[in-house]
Amino acid sequence: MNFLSKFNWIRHGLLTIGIMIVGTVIVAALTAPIISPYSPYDLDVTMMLQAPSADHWLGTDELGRDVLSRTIFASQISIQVALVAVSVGVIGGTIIGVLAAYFGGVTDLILMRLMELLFSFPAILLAIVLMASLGTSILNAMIAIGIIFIPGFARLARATTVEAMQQQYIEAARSVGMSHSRILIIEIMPNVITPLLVEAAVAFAYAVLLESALSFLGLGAQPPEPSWGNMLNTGRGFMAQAPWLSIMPGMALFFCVLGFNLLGDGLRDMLDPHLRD
Amino acid sequence: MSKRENDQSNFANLNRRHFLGGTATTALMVASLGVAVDGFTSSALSAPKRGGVLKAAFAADPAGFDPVRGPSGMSHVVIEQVYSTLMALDADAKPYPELAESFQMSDDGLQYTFKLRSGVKFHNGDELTAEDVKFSFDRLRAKDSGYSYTAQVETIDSVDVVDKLTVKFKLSKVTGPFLVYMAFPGSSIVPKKLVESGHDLNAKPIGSGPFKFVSYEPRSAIKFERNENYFQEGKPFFDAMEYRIIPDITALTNAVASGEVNFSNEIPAKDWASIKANPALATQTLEGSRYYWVIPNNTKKPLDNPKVRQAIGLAVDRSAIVAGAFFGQATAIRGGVIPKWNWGYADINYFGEKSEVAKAKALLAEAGFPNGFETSITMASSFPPMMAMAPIIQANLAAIGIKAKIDSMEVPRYWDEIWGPSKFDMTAMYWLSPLADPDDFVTNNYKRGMAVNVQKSGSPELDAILDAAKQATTQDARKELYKKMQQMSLDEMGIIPLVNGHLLIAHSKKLQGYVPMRTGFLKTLKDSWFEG
Amino acid sequence: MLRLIFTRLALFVPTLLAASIILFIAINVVPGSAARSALGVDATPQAIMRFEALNGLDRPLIVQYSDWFIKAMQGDFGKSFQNRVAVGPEILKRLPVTLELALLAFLIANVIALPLGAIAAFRHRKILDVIITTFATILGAVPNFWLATLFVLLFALIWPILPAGGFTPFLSDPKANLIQMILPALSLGLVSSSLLLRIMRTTMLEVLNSAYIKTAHAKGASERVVLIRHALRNALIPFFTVGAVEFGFLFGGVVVIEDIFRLPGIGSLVLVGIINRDYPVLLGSALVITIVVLAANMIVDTIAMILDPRQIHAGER
Amino acid sequence: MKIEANKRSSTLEIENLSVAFGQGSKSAVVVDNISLKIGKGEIVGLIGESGSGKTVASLAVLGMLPRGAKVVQGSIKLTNDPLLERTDDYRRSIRGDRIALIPQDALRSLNPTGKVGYQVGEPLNLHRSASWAFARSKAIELLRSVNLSDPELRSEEYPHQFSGGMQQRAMIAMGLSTEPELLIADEPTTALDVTVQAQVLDLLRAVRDQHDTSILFITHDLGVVANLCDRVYVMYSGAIVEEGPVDQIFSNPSHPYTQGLLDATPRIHGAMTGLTPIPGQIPLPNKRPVGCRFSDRCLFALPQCASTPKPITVGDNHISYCLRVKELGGSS
Repeated sequence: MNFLSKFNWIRHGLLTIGIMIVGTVIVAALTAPIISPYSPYDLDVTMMLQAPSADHWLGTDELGRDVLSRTIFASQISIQVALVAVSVGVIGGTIIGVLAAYFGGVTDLILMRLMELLFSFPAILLAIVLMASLGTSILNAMIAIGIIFIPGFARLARATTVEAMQQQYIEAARSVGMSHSRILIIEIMPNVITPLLVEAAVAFAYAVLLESALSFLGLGAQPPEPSWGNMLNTGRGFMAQAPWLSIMPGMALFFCVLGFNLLGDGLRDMLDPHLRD
Repeated sequence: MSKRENDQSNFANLNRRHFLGGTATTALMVASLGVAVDGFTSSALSAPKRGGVLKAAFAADPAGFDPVRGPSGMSHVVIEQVYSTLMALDADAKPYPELAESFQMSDDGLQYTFKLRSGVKFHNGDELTAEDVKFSFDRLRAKDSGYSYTAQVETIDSVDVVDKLTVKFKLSKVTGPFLVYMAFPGSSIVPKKLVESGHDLNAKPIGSGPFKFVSYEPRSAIKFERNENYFQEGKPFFDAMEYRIIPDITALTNAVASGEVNFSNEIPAKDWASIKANPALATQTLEGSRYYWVIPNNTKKPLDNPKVRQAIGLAVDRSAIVAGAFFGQATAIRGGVIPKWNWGYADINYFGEKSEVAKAKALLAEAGFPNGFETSITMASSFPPMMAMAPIIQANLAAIGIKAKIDSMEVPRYWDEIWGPSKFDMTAMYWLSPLADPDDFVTNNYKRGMAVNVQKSGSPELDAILDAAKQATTQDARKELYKKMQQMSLDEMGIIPLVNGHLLIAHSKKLQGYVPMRTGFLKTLKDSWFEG
Repeated sequence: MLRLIFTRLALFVPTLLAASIILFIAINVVPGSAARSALGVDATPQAIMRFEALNGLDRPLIVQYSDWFIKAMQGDFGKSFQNRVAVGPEILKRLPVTLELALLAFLIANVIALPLGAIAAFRHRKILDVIITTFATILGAVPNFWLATLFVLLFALIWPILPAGGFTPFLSDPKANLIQMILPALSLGLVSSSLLLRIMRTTMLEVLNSAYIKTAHAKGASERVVLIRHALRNALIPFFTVGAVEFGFLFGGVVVIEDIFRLPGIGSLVLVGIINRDYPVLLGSALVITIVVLAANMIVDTIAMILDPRQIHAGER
Repeated sequence: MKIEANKRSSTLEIENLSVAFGQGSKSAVVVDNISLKIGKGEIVGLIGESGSGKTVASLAVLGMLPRGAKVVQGSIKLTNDPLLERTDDYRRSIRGDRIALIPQDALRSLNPTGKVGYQVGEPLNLHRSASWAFARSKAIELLRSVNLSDPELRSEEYPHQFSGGMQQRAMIAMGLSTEPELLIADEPTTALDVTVQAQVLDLLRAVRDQHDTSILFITHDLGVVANLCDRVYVMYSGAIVEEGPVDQIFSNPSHPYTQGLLDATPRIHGAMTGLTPIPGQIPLPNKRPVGCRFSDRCLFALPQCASTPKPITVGDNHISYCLRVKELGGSS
């Protein structure tokens, strides 16, 4: 434990706040059934659109469901989507990036041109088009967002791999007759991890943002599943009578995205000092 | 609740039928039919004034303006302004002669002869004659016409021109709602010479109706101008009309509230309270002809057992659906699907106001499922009322032991994967009957083999009653048969009726003399005017 | 210099071609058939057949694609399944709306990002730098559609000074148009300003630590002269190169913002396309947005190139 | 032609200057109590390994100390104008006018997006409020004076179109544009190859001969000092350990560190004896040995070296701060 005690929490302020926020969100997601006052699904039509009150801290929605509980449960979907999407992005991206760098030549050119092309699409447009073909559901949202992340991670993995390959020991390993795959896994993978970790945190934030945007457009998580995106979408319809429907879920979404951004920035500061400005 | 309402109108199958032999009623009959109309001053007092532009707000885009190819509700609301039909429907969907000055029906009910008004001109100046009438209907009856409402014209054997202003229809079978069919936008009279010269009515409609078509800008507006030589003297009163297309329902409410538009009959239920409270607006609401129902898949165990379906029907809390999904703007259906205002109404009290858990549980036990079963409800995600009622139904079913999972998908996939191939345990849908003829309320859903009967319910006996009711000669006979049919439908419970939606209409206080139509059509706009 | 611009143009066409292929494939692997969603629930099988024949949906994908792409390049994007109106003219009519929104948002983002980024770099690690960086981090985490909702709540409902939507073409009524554009452009521009701000701060820091800035100080130039004559131009080159990618993000936001504020642009058309499974509309609008984004990237890239003499006067004589 | 130093009025007088980084307990004294004088038209060399504080001293003179560094004691006079007592604005106004800097890496010190003529002429615009047209024409003249071929064309080009030598000459031209009293050259030739280096040194000597400009030449290269400088100050770990005329320093190095430096420098003439590097490294500012800083690496160190070094005159104007200099006698 001496690492934690020795670690200078103040100097890495960003990281500390980041970890705290992300920690709260994950804990909320895991203990949602315990900590939320009501189930996100049970409704009471007579209690429709109630303002925040003692028994409903964040008020009720258009079917009388408790907004606080739904906001807490919505964190589950966001974390799930972010987890799957980022892993799709990381795995897909790393494979493509490392292969492109390792084999170079034509494969590198083709793969990277493709990545560049995917990069030039606005993310949401690509997500929408992918959702069009996959169909609108949470799982498809995850895959679509994951695919959007692949170019970013591919570019990163390729850059780090090229850098790693320049080191002599790769030549040495190859001369010793190590097979391509062993070299990739043992030599190159370790030092690709650090920058990927940083990038993954920021990608997490972006995944949560993208998923909620898709749900806001009615394409991601479908009602009655609680997700910040579709809660905000419903809120839009009751702006005049029930403004809290549009504020509270948005606050939680902002809070979660901020947490992951800070985590990313903090990690970058700590792990790659020379990247620090 | 998604913001797209535009699917609901281009989905509805609109066909027009009315009770045979209704006496002609004047269009301006003051509403005395139990219509909860507030802020509506009786029109007979102040004389109508010319001028002004009516701007109406709608949620969906039209799909073409050729009567033979108008599948969506939004198309019909345009077609009925530009073309005219032999008959027309008044506020309560009773047919009265429009293009036809008079009509005779043969005793055996198989021949109708219409005497046309003389001097009626199309918008391009051609004179409207019997030739045009024959051409219009032959066009609908042609094999490859692609007409969506062939059911209305399949009983027509032939259409003969007797003389320039007289045309005779010969029918193969007695068709109760024939006159109502004659008032349906699909049965509009088109200019024969013009269409034969290759003019595309779909892009630029030319008819003899009260308004001339000016332009259509996709997803934004359809513009009309007054038809100076409309055959009804002095009408229409507006100089021009504009249909504004606002897909987002909240934006539609804001447009009406802000005065950007001065009329709409598609006010979303969620905003009805705020619109009613708006001093600048006059509001009218009446029970319409759009009813919602739950569809249990009659081929799937255990939903194939009528007792199980009845249990579900009894378990549903219709008052909660009215409040939660319609914000109070709907009427719970207590028995048959034909609404109270229609002559085909059968006063049956089968369903309770609230959910009847005890009765439902008993029925379930009888059916052999004392502690319920697992099932699923699949909904189309861009219909706000469906998405709102799904959790309510889920809760009601849970109360009697049925665990129902809700899943939803966006409309296009829903049609293809769920609706078309009937791949669902339970789903829900709504039906808009523009003809307000009892037949139109029931046949499409209850008769076997119909495109809409996706739950595969029905029986030979039910089909027999439906056909008999359609072909009975007198209204009383049809009324009796429809009563029997509705009772039978409740025993079978092929589909589970829920609620009947209300038409929510709001317009500027300056608009006078507007009598809303139950069917949601806007033919009576030509009789209204702007006061000062 | 022209040679450089020419190579970029040459690169533009294949990228566009590849982009259109990706879009076409992505959309055509669609489970929901467009026919039924256009014709409605009771579309009889033969009506569907006729519809698909009419729109050529029964031909093999390759034929459909090549036919579509060749026509698209001449501005003919086919007819919308929903209202049988040609999609091309509608897209053309809607393009200025989207361009205006994206441009205004980009301007707002730059007006905020450039000065604040430069100041933050100048006052590196001092109070002002911390404040500006925190502001950027917080703003960067705000979802633009939530910001838009809050704006509507604040400025259109609670304190109604701005319209909550609608659009008046600039030419017909510039004042009304700009008033309507304030909230959408702000909700789009503010969020992307935070990212641009961080890019500006990083590039400016790199420049300020460079030797030629030290020389400028050694020449006795004042802070203002150093910033304007020396630092700014050198910082803008990497700023624009990196900023070009940010323009793509801006265009993603356009889809959501246009929907919220009911702006009749191409963004909202994409949504209409997907929700109604209207292929021509979805494909046409998605392709045009991609073309505009690629063009915008190229323009911003070229600006960066013009600013940088090292690229124009290549090589040592 | 070497001119007697003390007869001339001194352009630059630094007395007991100390510069420290950081505050409080952690503060490090990088420049510790140095004194230095440069006469008018004199070229003075300041030698020391990198990290000895010579660049920080020059920045103190320019008034461009980096953030966190400040002058703790001492005075700097530019032709008896006490700079440390002047306002920042005044210091800025004379920078580039009366004192000019010639940096080490000319390419990176030229604004990549600005034309060379424009940059060379800028000091005139800044200090002489010259119009750009005048500044540009003067710049062309200056470029010609630093032996650049067809200067009209050159002034319109950009730094990346210049070779290393041409860039350094441009920097010198820029420095001369306002005919400064003092030219501080901070290792101007280190990045250049030998032939170009010689040309630049000749140019500096010509500048001194024609404009009587005093030059403070900072370097770690003894060869350059021998070639160019009149007098030399040897600096080690923030302090001056020996000062004197060039020929005396080379013929009679009177401080073990200076001796060590000479032994570690390859000679062009004379036998090629093996090079003996000085053992150990320069101590960090806050870990310096007490008294003579070189004692921890000096072969002749004695316990009394821990006392504060005092200046001992070894010859005409030749002072050494090693208390055993007499004992070790001349060049050992």
